[in-house]
This record gives sequence, structure tokens and C-alpha cells, in this order.
Amino acid sequence: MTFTPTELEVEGAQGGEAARDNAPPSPPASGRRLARAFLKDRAALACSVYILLVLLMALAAPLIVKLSGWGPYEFDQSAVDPDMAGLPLGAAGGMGAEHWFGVEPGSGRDIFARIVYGARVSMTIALSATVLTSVLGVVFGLTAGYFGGKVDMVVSRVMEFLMAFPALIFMIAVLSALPAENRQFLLVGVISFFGWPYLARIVRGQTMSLKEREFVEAAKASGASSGQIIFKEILPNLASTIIVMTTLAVPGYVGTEAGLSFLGVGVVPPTPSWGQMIASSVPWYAVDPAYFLIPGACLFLLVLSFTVLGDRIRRLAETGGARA
Amino acid sequence: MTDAPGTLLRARNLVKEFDVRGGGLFGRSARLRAVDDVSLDVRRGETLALVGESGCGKSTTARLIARLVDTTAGTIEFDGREVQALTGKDLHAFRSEVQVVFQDPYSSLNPKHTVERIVTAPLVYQRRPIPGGARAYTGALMERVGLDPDHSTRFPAQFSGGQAQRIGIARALAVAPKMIIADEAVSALDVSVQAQVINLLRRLQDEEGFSCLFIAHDLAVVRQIATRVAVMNGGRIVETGDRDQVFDTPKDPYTRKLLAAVPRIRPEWDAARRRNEAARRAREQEDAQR
Amino acid sequence: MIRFLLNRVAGMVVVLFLVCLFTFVIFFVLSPDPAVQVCGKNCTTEAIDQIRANLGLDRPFWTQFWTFLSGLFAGRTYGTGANAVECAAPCLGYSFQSSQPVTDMIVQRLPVSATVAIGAAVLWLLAGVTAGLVSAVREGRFADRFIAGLTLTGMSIPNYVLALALQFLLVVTLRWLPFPHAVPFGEDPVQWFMNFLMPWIVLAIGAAAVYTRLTRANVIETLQENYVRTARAKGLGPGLVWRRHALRPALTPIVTIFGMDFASLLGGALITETVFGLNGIGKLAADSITKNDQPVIMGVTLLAAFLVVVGNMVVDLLYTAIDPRVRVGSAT
Amino acid sequence: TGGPSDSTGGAGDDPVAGGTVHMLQNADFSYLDPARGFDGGVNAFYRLIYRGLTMQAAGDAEDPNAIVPDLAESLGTASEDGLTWTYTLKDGLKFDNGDPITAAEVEFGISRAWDPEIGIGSPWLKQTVDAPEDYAGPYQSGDHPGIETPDEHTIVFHLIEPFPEFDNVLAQPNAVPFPVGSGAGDEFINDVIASGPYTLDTYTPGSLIKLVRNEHWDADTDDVRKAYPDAWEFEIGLEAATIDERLLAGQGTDVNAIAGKIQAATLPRVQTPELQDRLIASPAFCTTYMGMNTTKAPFDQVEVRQAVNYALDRASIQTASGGTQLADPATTIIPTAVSGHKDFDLYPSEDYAGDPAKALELLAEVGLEDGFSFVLDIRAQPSMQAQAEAVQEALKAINVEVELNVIDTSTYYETIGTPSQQSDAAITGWCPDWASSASTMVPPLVDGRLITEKGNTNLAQLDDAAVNARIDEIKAIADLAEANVQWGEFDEEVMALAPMAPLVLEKGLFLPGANIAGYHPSTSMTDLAIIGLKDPSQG
Amino acid sequence: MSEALLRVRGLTVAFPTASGPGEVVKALDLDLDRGGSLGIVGESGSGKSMTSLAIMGLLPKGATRSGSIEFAGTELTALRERAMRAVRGDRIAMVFQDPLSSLNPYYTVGTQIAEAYQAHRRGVTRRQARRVAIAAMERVHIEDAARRVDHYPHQFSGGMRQRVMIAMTLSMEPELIIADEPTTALDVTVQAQILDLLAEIRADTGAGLILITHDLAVVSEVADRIVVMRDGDLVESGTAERIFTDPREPYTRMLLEAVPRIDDEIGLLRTTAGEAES
Ligand SMILES: Nc1ncnc2c1ncn2[C@@H]1O[C@H](COP(=O)(O)OP(=O)(O)OP(=O)(O)O)[C@@H](O)[C@H]1O
Ligand SMILES: Nc1ncnc2c1ncn2[C@@H]1O[C@H](COP(=O)(O)OP(=O)(O)OP(=O)(O)O)[C@@H](O)[C@H]1O
Ligand SMILES: [Mg+2]
Ligand SMILES: [Mg+2]
Repeated sequence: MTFTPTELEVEGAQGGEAARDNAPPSPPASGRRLARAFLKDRAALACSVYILLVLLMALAAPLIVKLSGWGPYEFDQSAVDPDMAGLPLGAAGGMGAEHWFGVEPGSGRDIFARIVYGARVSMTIALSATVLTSVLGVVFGLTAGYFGGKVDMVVSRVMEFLMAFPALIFMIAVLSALPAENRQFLLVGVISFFGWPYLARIVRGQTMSLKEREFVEAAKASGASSGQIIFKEILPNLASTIIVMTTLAVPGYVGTEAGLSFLGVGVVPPTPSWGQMIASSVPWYAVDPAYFLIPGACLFLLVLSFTVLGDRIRRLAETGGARA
Repeated sequence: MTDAPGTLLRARNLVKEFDVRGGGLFGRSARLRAVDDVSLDVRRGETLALVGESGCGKSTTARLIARLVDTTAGTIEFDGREVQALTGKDLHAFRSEVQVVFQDPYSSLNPKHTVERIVTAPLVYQRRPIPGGARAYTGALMERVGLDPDHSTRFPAQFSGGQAQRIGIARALAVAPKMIIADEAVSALDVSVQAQVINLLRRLQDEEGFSCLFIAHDLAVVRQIATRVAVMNGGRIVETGDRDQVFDTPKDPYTRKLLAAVPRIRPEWDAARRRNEAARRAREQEDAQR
Repeated sequence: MIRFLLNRVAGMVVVLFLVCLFTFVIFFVLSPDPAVQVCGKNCTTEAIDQIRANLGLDRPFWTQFWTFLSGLFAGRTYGTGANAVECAAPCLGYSFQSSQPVTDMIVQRLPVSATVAIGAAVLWLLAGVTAGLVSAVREGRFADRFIAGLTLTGMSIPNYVLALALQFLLVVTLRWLPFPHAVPFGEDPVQWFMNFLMPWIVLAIGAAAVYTRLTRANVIETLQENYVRTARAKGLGPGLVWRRHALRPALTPIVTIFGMDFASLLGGALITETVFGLNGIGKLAADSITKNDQPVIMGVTLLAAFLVVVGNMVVDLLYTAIDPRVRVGSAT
Repeated sequence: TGGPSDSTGGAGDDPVAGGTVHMLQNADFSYLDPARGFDGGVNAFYRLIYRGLTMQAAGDAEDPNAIVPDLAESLGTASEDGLTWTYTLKDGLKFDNGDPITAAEVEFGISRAWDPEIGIGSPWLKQTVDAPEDYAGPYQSGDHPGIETPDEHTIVFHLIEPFPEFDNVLAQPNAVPFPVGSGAGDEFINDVIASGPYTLDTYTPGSLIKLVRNEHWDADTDDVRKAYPDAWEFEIGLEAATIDERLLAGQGTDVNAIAGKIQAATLPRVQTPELQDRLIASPAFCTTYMGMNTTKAPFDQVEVRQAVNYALDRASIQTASGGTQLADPATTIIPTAVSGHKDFDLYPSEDYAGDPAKALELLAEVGLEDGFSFVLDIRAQPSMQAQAEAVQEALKAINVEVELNVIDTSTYYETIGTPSQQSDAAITGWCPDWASSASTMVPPLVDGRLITEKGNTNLAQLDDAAVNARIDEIKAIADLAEANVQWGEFDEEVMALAPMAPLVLEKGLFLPGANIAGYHPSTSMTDLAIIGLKDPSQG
Repeated sequence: MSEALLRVRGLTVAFPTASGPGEVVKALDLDLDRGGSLGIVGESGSGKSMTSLAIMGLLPKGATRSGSIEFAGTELTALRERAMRAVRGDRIAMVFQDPLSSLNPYYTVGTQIAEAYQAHRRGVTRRQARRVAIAAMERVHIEDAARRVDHYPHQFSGGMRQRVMIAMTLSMEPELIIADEPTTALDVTVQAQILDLLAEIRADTGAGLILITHDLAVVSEVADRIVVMRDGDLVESGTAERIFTDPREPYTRMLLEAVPRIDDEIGLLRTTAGEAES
């Protein structure tokens, strides 16, 4: 989320756009061809499978946990060694038929169950934050870009202000000062509050160049109102940008949630989240590496999957599926 | 062509200034006068051609007339109504009476919309019913501009430049306008395609009787289509007159310079070619007869 | 040019004012009573009132805000009588928990943050731009795909995971590096370098990945530009073409992002500094949040915002130097 | 001095003079001003810089909890009525600038505790020494009316009421001399004026404190402080995990390093003989407990509170607190190591694993066998969260649902100490202000007259006439030994009412560097003044 | 005069497509004498640019070329990249269609002209190169060349930019200038000036010229010989006079018919496609 082109760059891009306008646009890739190209892309496929798996895990958490036999909050004192500071008994953090991914030191809670429930938190927060930022980003970006002038100035200043803000410091300060109830909503709110300008900025830039395209003028000449032009004429042209940006935003938010939980201002215990699990595993990394590696790997793979997927979708959108 | 005499559009002393740079608190409000005291008339059924070099203000004039931008000064009267004062229903009515065909067909057609959606957009935006349904209406329009009606669900990028420009014309015709403004409508096209589009425009004008404000910089093309010609230079109109008068006896030095710069195939070559052509035809005819 | 500067500065002032106001409002609303904190564990209601009066906390919001703003420019005095403390301009506030003006605390830690930021920036710029250029000119080949894999990985590792993993590997297991603790350069350059190496790497990896992708995309795009074809048509060698004609224009947008990234890093690499125990501004922020030392949190927030805003402006100015098309002050 | 010492030696080796001891710590000291700071960490630090009239005995003393004279020639002499305490200063006492320490300086330093902005540290002086309502410290109100200095060597304190343990009050960190007129505003931080064996050399807040010898400190006047090292370096702001790693590794100067308790996760790694040799355990001086708000239903019913005490699985809480080596299950309020402790368990269960059946019986008596739910305030700190989760899990067995309310560390005590903001229950720890007595251990937790709007320590908000009367009764006992026995009895009486559930006693394990000697840690305050290096040439 | 400067035989340019290689230039033959001028005409997409780029060895990525290109006796297709670089700019120079996008906006025009010179003349100092640049700009009639040499491309008008492009080719005194639609982006008046300039240069230096355009009227004013292309095929070639007076191929005839002439009679325009105008 460091893409923060300044105004000048946006202006520069416009100039470039104009020069490139002469080339006939490539035909909008047909959905079926894109799907085919996508299916041929093994990396993208693997990533989608992993994401789906995590999603499924999140949705069916109670069911899965029934199968594995241990709930996410159940203590299992017999699985840890009270004489050794509660270190899990057995190799690899207590992994075995009983506890598939081992247990948490101290409490003996089942790591598998916590991973499964943690996926719920991570996905819910990341996806809701993505939806919220996308809506905010698109609406403000479109409005600012299309109307320009004063509206643009106000929106741009607000965006500049939000982007200038040291969001992390602020999020921690605010979250730690606010009461812990509804922490998940707060997380989504705070993340989105600081997140939308990044999309808005790009949407604004594109809108500014799109509105110079003659089809906007043609619509105007046909009697379209501003709202109709924005939502019926311009918005469809932003679809691929928005899709790409949102897929690329999800991993960012998964990471942010995990980071905030890591810093102790995320979800409230005993609710598990991957970030929280990583945070609590920090002191144990030398004696119980599995405790750190499992949530660490799950998180890394999830972020990687979304990133790769976003990347592939972007490429598909750019090349119209001509090259996979 | 002359069955509806009288003036459809009357523009007087149009001025348009743009703010260049500026913005912000300390921006210098330098103003650029893109159109400077332009007056012109378009009569019913005629084609007025507006020519001049790049950046002289042709497009801006057109956009003023189509009320796509607001004037800085001057009046525009269309069919007896003051264009600048139109609002609501009247504006919608005006929007259906004046339509614009743009230079770059791809840029002026929304790449994410199908032909059907593009062509019916003016009716939709003006909240008017589509006679006979969108599909049938689009089909009919496409046929009229020489496109295959089966292609109504295609996207602009799936058409060639000339075909795409026809979609633009079809859109303009969808509301049965009284005037079409063609802003460099053929400049981006290959010679042969250019000819097709011009022929199409001319034919449609004959059939429908709309007036046309035809903007171009290619004088040879202009000569083919214009009834009258207005020459612009530096935001002003330097000369207006009937086509033949402007081309044969240009008054303004700028017009003369423009005419002189037009590259031409040597007339003697053309003459020779025509002779050869005629001879060949004759020969062919003979062969055929034989 | 002057006009452009003035405009830019005006915009900056507006944004900074917004930042001040917003921060102030939020902390005004959210924070627990600072007087209670000053008062300590065993405190009476009267003592709190007394402290509130001394600190001006009983005055209306706008008065307090105004005092804060004017303190920024003219300095201010906290408290009254013998216990009054001076806070010289630019006064970002006074931390009663550590009995120091916030400005001093920040200034003390700036060198560490600057070292961290500069080192990381050098690293990620070098790595990112080089990898991006290589990737672009070798588009589609093995090197490109390899680098793409690396960058995706780099972008996906949360930096605290990376920091912990590196520390575990390089320090605990392999013992190649010492546990990071800031040593002044003058004292022992080798130690200094070894101490900062890990934070630099951790901070640089994510950014380097982003910069690689950006450079790659930009270079590939500029390679399609007509002027690159012109350069080749002139008979220039590939080195010159890539360096002079493809890379330089491709770097321009990178400069814009770099300004902001660097500035925000300077304003505190919170997680990295905390994990490595480096006493920079990020650590200061983290500590202050833990201690709920509100003036410091506010001060750091303001400073970070200020840096980003100024960074942005510097970038805009640089931009005009780099890109001759952006002629400020003259209409093109 | 020194010469090469036996490097394989354990803690038994004796410290010698010289070298620098490094202290690795996560958090900065709260305040360098002893009138402000008041917690275990900083109290130990003050011991190196400041001297008071009395002080806690050395960490290696026979009774480390005893109070011994410091600047004073002997402990105080109380008047008949116990309202006047007189002390005489030793000769040859000096500040680090060479100025003599006289009674005036002692009075001035002590009266700083009354300044509303500075005197935010230990409350005991203000609670015991008589002063007018409006006295606001020496800067605002001048001389302290309750302290007399008849001559340069004599200081007389007038108390509000008899307080047999007054020597303890003067051992508090804020009862130290200050040059008259100094230490106001922000002048303090720039020039710490030391009376102890060390003085401030460098201070970089949040990162480094360096102490060097105070040349004017005279070892002959000081029976307790040994001051072996030439200098101290406090490395601040290190991650807990990093500190432990450094101690384990013991590279470079880290052989001369000491730190606080090791983390639970480090314990499995100190199993080698060499490390076991270095490992030093200290008993707990604090009790971790869960206070139940008796003003809120259903904790207003004693059966419910008792049921909770029965149901708690103290074994799992112990594991969550680091297992058997780092914690013991607590059944009393007064910890084992604090004078006055009495061993009892009113709510026994097998292996401390809880007795849900008994608890359910009790709940059934009040018709709550189907359970209830309550909100538990906890601090945003991993170990406390783990304990809370164990509580939560254990109470599920008696159908009690616990909702955790995580409060940021910085505002935690303020929140739970404000009855209007406090939830149904809270987990926290409590330590005596001085380990020699239980008088500061139990009463603040249960004395109904101490309930205040802010800074309340009686989390249960128990206001029981019998309890209050009993407190007064024991406090009046002049014989400290007898009083301690009574406090133990009192502990049991209070636990019968179950206003709280003691959870665990958190012990400490320390891992000083291999070259450290004279290290006698304690979870409440480690005596830094007697620590030294075995071989100053190392590290 | 009759010595061959460029001899292209069977030039084929192909792009890989989903359905095998797609040939965009098919077995093209071209001949140009020393000092001669050749016009290549054809509608958009007929492969004109690809032909010129194939000669320069600057085809876009993925394109393959085959056939023979003989330049002043050297077989260009056999040259290694390094040797080809020595030819480019020095002996064959190219002027592109869009002068703004073909000049690097980040460098002054002087730098860009000097750069070409320095690339081919070893040991040239910066100062010398700059003097060459100024001289070249003077030759293309840019006033105040000594000052304007330090300006950036965006500070010039379209016509002047095109002059700069031409100046760039001039500094090297090439034997062959390839101009790919050098006037398409320009106004008629400016176009006339540029065409005049090209003619003047050719007369001065004796360089050969390949002029690529879709405007028949333009070639008719400049070229001695003409090649007509369509869909990558060579339709017809011959002297300008022959093509214009006696076009043999129907396509050429149609193309000529379609050109609107300023002095044509008014009437229905003819089109190449001949598609039904219903
Ligand atoms: N929105 C605008 N803001 C500022 N200046 C403008 C704007 N639109 C046009 N201009 C300026 O007004 C002048 C006239 O522009 P206009 O587009 O009308 O010219 P034109 O004759 O149509 O040229 P062309 O043949 O290149 O289309 C130009 O100098 C142009 O830069
Ligand atoms: N990179 C490419 N990949 C695939 N096909 C290409 C590529 N570049 C050009 N072509 C195709 O090669 C053909 C010839 O292109 P070329 O640019 O030579 O045409 P042209 O005659 O110069 O047209 P114009 O007058 O529009 O410049 C076109 O059909 C074009 O689509
Ligand atoms: Mg125009
Ligand atoms: Mg071409």
C-alpha cells in the first residue's frame, strides 16, 4: 500500500494517456477466454485453491473442529508439561493424531482448531475492510475525478491528509484507547478509514483521463446527467482497475489485521487470529518452532496467494488473456 | 437541399476563455482565449464547413454550439431558442436536436458498452421510449448506416475504424436530430474509408434533411461536402463564403496560404491517368463486346 | 516557480493544520485524563483539579488547541510557579511521564531513525531498481520470472515475521550478527553496520519488492516508447539505451513514491524498531502508546505527518527538476 | 584487584571491585525523581543513587526484609505516645557535588512528597506524617510544619497517629535528601544530585542510562551498599525475548549482564548444567488474584464468590503462568515469602484442579446452578491474558460464562481503580509496600473505608464492619511479630468471605551473566547495591 | 546514379499468432538507387512501417524477418547486432511519424542530436558534439539554434520537432534516410515546409530517401519511384509518373480514385473497398 503517486504524476500520466490514445483499444476480453487463460495458469490456480480452502475453513469452522475433536478454546492440560513452563509434550509442538497441528504452550489448546477459527477472523476483517475501502475509494475517487475543481480539492486534501497520517501509530493509539468490545468492527472501520485514499487516488486519476475521452462528451451531448455519466459511462471502464486493486488490497488488510493483533490491539482474547497466534508464539520460537511456523506459514501463504492472484488478474486484464 | 430555407443556428460574437494553470490559492489566473468573437450561421439543410489549422478553436466552437461547455460571452440561438438558457425538458429536447460525431471513433464510443447500448443511449438518457424495442431499433439504425444488424451485441473494439465511425453516426441519428456536428469525423480514417463515411453522411443528409456543421482540416474533403465554408485562424473566423467562392477566389491571405499548402498530385498526371483509364475502359468494352 | 511554491506550501499548511486538528480532537476525546496520569497512583480529586488548572486542561477545547498551536511556533510554559517547565519552540508538547519536552525526545531519537531509514532506503532503491531493470530487459526469461517470484515473496512476508525469522536465523542460530543495539558510527563502524544490517534488510525487503515491480513495469513501458526506438535507430548501444533512455524516465514516478515512503519511514518504523529494540522514533511511538504518554504520541504523529507532507513537497519540486515537461509556473 | 577468578564458578564466587555491570531491560524507569517513581524496578535503581534515613537490609542479609539505618545512625526512636519519631544523622555525609547532607536537606527532600505535581510516588509519608491540609510541598508552601530540624543532625517527625512501622516509611524511595531549593520543574532531569554511591553520567530516555561512581560517597558511612562495580549501564528498550537470548548466549559484555525474570518460554532452554548453575530462583512477594465486585450481582452473594473459588482450576492457571517453576497456586492473600503468611486452603481441590461439583452445590443454594455470565477486566498483556483464559475455561465447567474486557496496560489500573468504571471482576496483582509486614498486604484490599472514587484498591468494594474493626484492632498492636500472626489469621477470615480468588504466586527465575556475583534477586526488588563482577577484566 | 543503394529481396516479416506465424510483410522486393527517392504507400496496417523497421533491424519483440536486405553491397541480415549498430544512425537514419513521442522528453534536443554523433565518432568531446548539433539545427532552419539547442522537445512546436528529428539524422550525413510518415501529425502548411526541407537536404547531401506515407499526394511531390502495398503484399511498383499516370493494378487505381483532390469535381467519392453503399 505504498503506491502514492502525487498530483504531478497523475498529470504526467494523463499526458501519456493522450499520446497512447491513438492506438485502437484491444477488444474487451470475453469472460470465457479469460477463464480459460486463467485455468491454464497453474500458479493462479494453486493460489485460488488455497484461498478457497481458507474460505471454506472459515465458513465451516465449527464443523471442521467437530471432526478434529478439539475446540479452539478447550484446554488440554495433559498435552503440556507444567514443569517446563507449559511446553507441549511430544515432538513438533505436540503434533499427532490427537492434535493435528500440535498444541499451544501453557494452555494446551489445539492449534489446528485455532487456525481454523483464526481464518474466520482474518478473512472477515480483510474482506469487509476491502469492501468498505473499495466503496469509499470508488465513490470518492469518481466524484473527485469527475467534478474536479472545488470538490476535487476538498477530496484531494482529505486524501492527502489521510495518507500523510502515520496510520499505524494512529491505529494502535486509537485502538488501544477504545474499549475492546466490537473490536472487529473497529478494526474494519479504522483500516478502511485510512485505506480508501489509495484506491481513490488511482480511480481519481483514471477518471480524470477517462472524462476527457470523447465518449463522455458524447454522453453529455446525448443528455446524460452527471450521475449517469459517472456510474453508467465511466464506472464500467474502471472495473478491471477496481478488481485488480481490490485483490491486491486483500493481502494488505490480512497483513494489517495480523500486524495489529501482533501488536496487541487486534482481536480480543480468547478469539484466535493468525496475527495474535504469531504474536503469542514469539517467545516460544526457539523451543517450539512449530507454534510460530504454522500460523506464520498460513498467513504468508494467504498473503502470497492473494498477491499472486491479484498480480495474475492484473496481467490478464491488461493483456486480455492473450498471454497467460 | 433547399426546401427548408432559413437559419437554424445563429451564433453571435462567441467568446470562450479557458483558465490555464491557476487553481490553488496563488494561482495566476492566466486566460487563454480559444474562441474570439466568432459569429456564424447554419441554414436548414446545409453543410457549413469549418476549417483551419490545429488548435485554432474549431472544436471549441463546436462544443460551445452543442452546449458542452459554457460560453464566456456571445449568444447562440438554435431554432429560435436561446441555447444557453435551456434547462430541464427544453435542454433534453435540444440534446436530441443537435448531435455530435467525434473525431476518434474509438475514443467516442464507450469501450465497455455494446453497440446496442451505445446507439440507444441518447434515448435512455433523455428518458424516451425506444420505438419498437432496443434490439429492433438498433438493427434498423445499423442497417441505415451500412452495418450488419447482427453485430449489435459487439463492442466497439470489434469493429474497424470506419465501421466504428458509422456507429457514432448511428448514435447521432437515433434521435432524429436537426443538426449534426461532425468534429473531424473523417480525419482519422484511411482515404478509402474516409470516402465511404463522407458518402454516407451525404446520403443521410439527403434523406433526413438535417443541417451539418462539418469541421475538418483537409480542404479537399471539405470541398466535397460543404455548402459554405468558414475559415478559422487563431480563434477568429477570417473568411466565410460559399464553397466555390472560398476555394476559387479566396479573399483572406490565410485562406490562400492554406490552399497553397495542400499537397496535390500533378494535374497533368491525373489527366494522363484519366485518359489511360478511359482508353482502358474502351478497350475492355471492346473486349467484352468481342 | 515562486507561485508554485507558495501554492504548494499553502496546501501543505492546510493538510498539516488538518492533521493537528484531527489528532488533537481524537486525543482530546479518547485519551484518559492526562492530569490523572500526572497525578500518579495515589491521587485525590483536588490534586487532579489543581493539575488540570495548571496544565490548562480545564479550558475550552479551542483555547487548548490554540495554545497548542502557538506553542508550536512560540514555545510555551507548562504549569505555574516553581514547577513550571519550559517547552521551547517548536513545542510539540511536554511529556510529564518522562519529564521532557516532546521535541527533545524526538530529536534525541532522530539519528537512529534516520540511520535506519537512510540505510534501508539505499538498500531498497539499489536492489529494487537493479532488479526491476534486469527483470524488464529480460522480460519473460528466467531472470525475470525468478525476480518475480522473489518480489511476490518479499511483498507477502509480514515484516514482523521476517524480523523474527531473521533474528532467529542470523543471530540466535548462526550467530553471524550481534543482537541489534545502536552503536554510534564514530565509536565502532563495523559494529554499527552489523547492528543496523538486520533492520535495514527487514525494512528494505518489502519496499524493494514493490520498487522492483514498479521499476519493471515502468521500464517495460518506456521501452515501448517511440523515443527508445529513436535511440536505437541512432545506433546507441543497449547499455546507453537502457540506462539513459529507458531507466531515467521510468524512475520519475518512483521518485514520487520514494519521497513519501522515505519520509514515513523516517517518521517511525514502528514494528521493526520495536522488534529490534532500536530507540528510534517508531520505538518512541510504541513505548508512548504502551505508557499512554499522550503528548508524545501526538508529537510523533504530527512529526510523521509533517515529514510525509514535506517529503511530498520535496518530491514535487524534485519532479520539476527531473521531468522537464513539468515546467512549473509556466503554462505548457 | 581481582586477578583471574575461577570462571566456572557459580553464584557462590565473591564480587570484587571494578568493571561495569549491564542491566538489560525492556521498559524505561518510570521516573528518575524518587518523589515520583514508586515501583519495584525503579526502587532498586534509586538504591544506587539515593540514600534515606533508613533502608531495607541488603539482599544477602539474614533477614532481607528487615529495615536498617542508612543516613541515620540508628533506627528512629518513638515517643511514648508513638506520635514523634526522632532520627540523628551520621557524620561526613555528602552529595555528589561535595555539599554536606544535613537535616535541612533531609527535611527538604522529604517535604517534596507533598508537592501535588511532584509527590506522586509512595503515599506513605503523606499518610503518616502530620501536615496541614493545604501544605503543598516546599516550593509552594515552604517549610514542612510536621518535620522539625532542631540542629544539623537531628530530624523529628510528628505523626498523625501512632505508626509502629514508621522506620519502613522512611525507607520508602521518596524519603531522601535533596539540596534545599533544588529539583523543581524540569531542572531535575538535567542534574540529578546523588547521595548514593553512583551518580548519573548519561541519560538517554528510553535507551540508555550510565552511572558512574559518586566520588563524594563515603563507604564508611554506608553499611549496606557495597558498590563493587565502577559503573552501571542500563540498556533499555530491549524486547523481552532479546534479553533472554542475550543472557542465554552470554556473548561479550553480556557476561556482565543482569536482567529481570526470564520468560516462561526461556525455561525449557536453561536445562544445560552450565545454565542451571547460573539460574537463581526467588520466591513470590506478590499475589495474583481475581477481585470480585461485591456490589454487583451475583457477586454480592458470598456463595457465588465461594463457588468461583472452588471452581477455579489453579493448576491450569499455574501452567498458563509458566508452570510449576514459575508459579505456585495461591490459596491465601499473603504470599508465602511475606511475613505474616499463614498456610491455609479454604477451597481445596485435588491437585488444585478445581472442584466444580462443590461449586455447583453452592450455586444451587442460591439458584444459580444454570450459571451466569460476568465481565472480567484484564490487562492487554500476554501472561495475564493467558491467566484470564484459564479462568474463563475453568468456569465453563460450572456454566459460568466469562467475557474478557481487555484494557490497555497504560489505563488498566486507572480503570479498575475507578469503581464507576470497574466491571464485575478484575485480575491483578498485589504486593506489600514492604515485605516485612502484612499490614500493607491485606487491608488495602478489603478495608471498606478506603474505597475511593479514583485509585481504589479495594476492588471487591467489600465494606464489612467486622472486617474494618478487625483491621483497626490489629493495627493497634505495637508488637510487630504478634501483629503479623494476627494478619495471617485475618487473611483466613477474609478468605471465608471470598471477596477475591487468589490465583497464583508468580515466582521469579533469573539468569545473571556468568561473571556476575552477589546477585540476590527478588520479584519485588533486586538489591543492586551488593552486585559485582567476579572478574572485572572480562567482557 | 544508377548504382544500387538498397536492394531488398523477398523480405518477409512475421509475428507469432495463435494460429501460427502471421506474415505482415510478404516477400517484398524493393530497389533504391544512390540518391534516389522511393515512396511506399498503402493504407493503414499494410506493413509499411514494418518494412522500414525490418531494414533498420528494429522490429518489435517477437517479430521475425527473412529475405535479403543488401545495403550498399553489405548484406544487413547477416550483420551482428554490434555491426548493425554502426550502420544505424550513421549510414541509415530514420525519421519517425510522431516527433513528440519520438524525442525523449527528459533530454534537451541538443543532447539528443549530439548523442547520435558521439555514438558513431569516437573521441568526440561534448563541446564538439554540441557544435555539430547546432550546425545541424541551423541546417534545418531552426532560428537561433545556438540557444534552442538547450531546449527540451516540449518547448518546440510540432513542425520544429520534426525538424529536430531531421537534424538528428543529418548530423551523421547518412547515405539513406527513411522517413516513416514524417508529416502525418502536422498541419498542411507545416507539412509543405517539411517536404521542402527533405527535398533540399537530399539535393545537398545526395542521400537516398525512402518516404513512407498513406497520402498519395505527398509521395507524388517527393518520390521518383513508388511502391504500393496492401496487407503486406507489394501490389505494384514503378516510377512515380508511371504509377500516377498508368496504374496497372485495380487496387492502385482505386486508391488513386479515392484520394480527394482539391480540384476534383463534386460528386460521389470513390472508395477502394467498393462495398455496396445501399
Ligand atoms: N479545456 C480546455 N482548457 C484549456 N485550454 C483549452 C481547452 N480546450 C481547448 N483549449 C485550447 O483552446 C485552443 C483551441 O482548441 P480547439 O480544440 O478548439 O482547437 P481545434 O481547432 O479543434 O484544433 P484541432 O484541429 O487540433 O482539433 C487550443 O489552444 C487549446 O489548447
Ligand atoms: N507488435 C506487433 N505484434 C503483432 N502484430 C503487429 C505488431 N506490430 C504491427 N503488427 C501488425 O503488422 C501489420 C503491419 O503494421 P505496420 O505498422 O507496418 O502498418 P503500416 O502500414 O505502417 O500502418 P500505418 O499506416 O497505420 O502506420 C499490421 O496488421 C499490424 O497489426
Ligand atoms: Mg479539434
Ligand atoms: Mg506505420
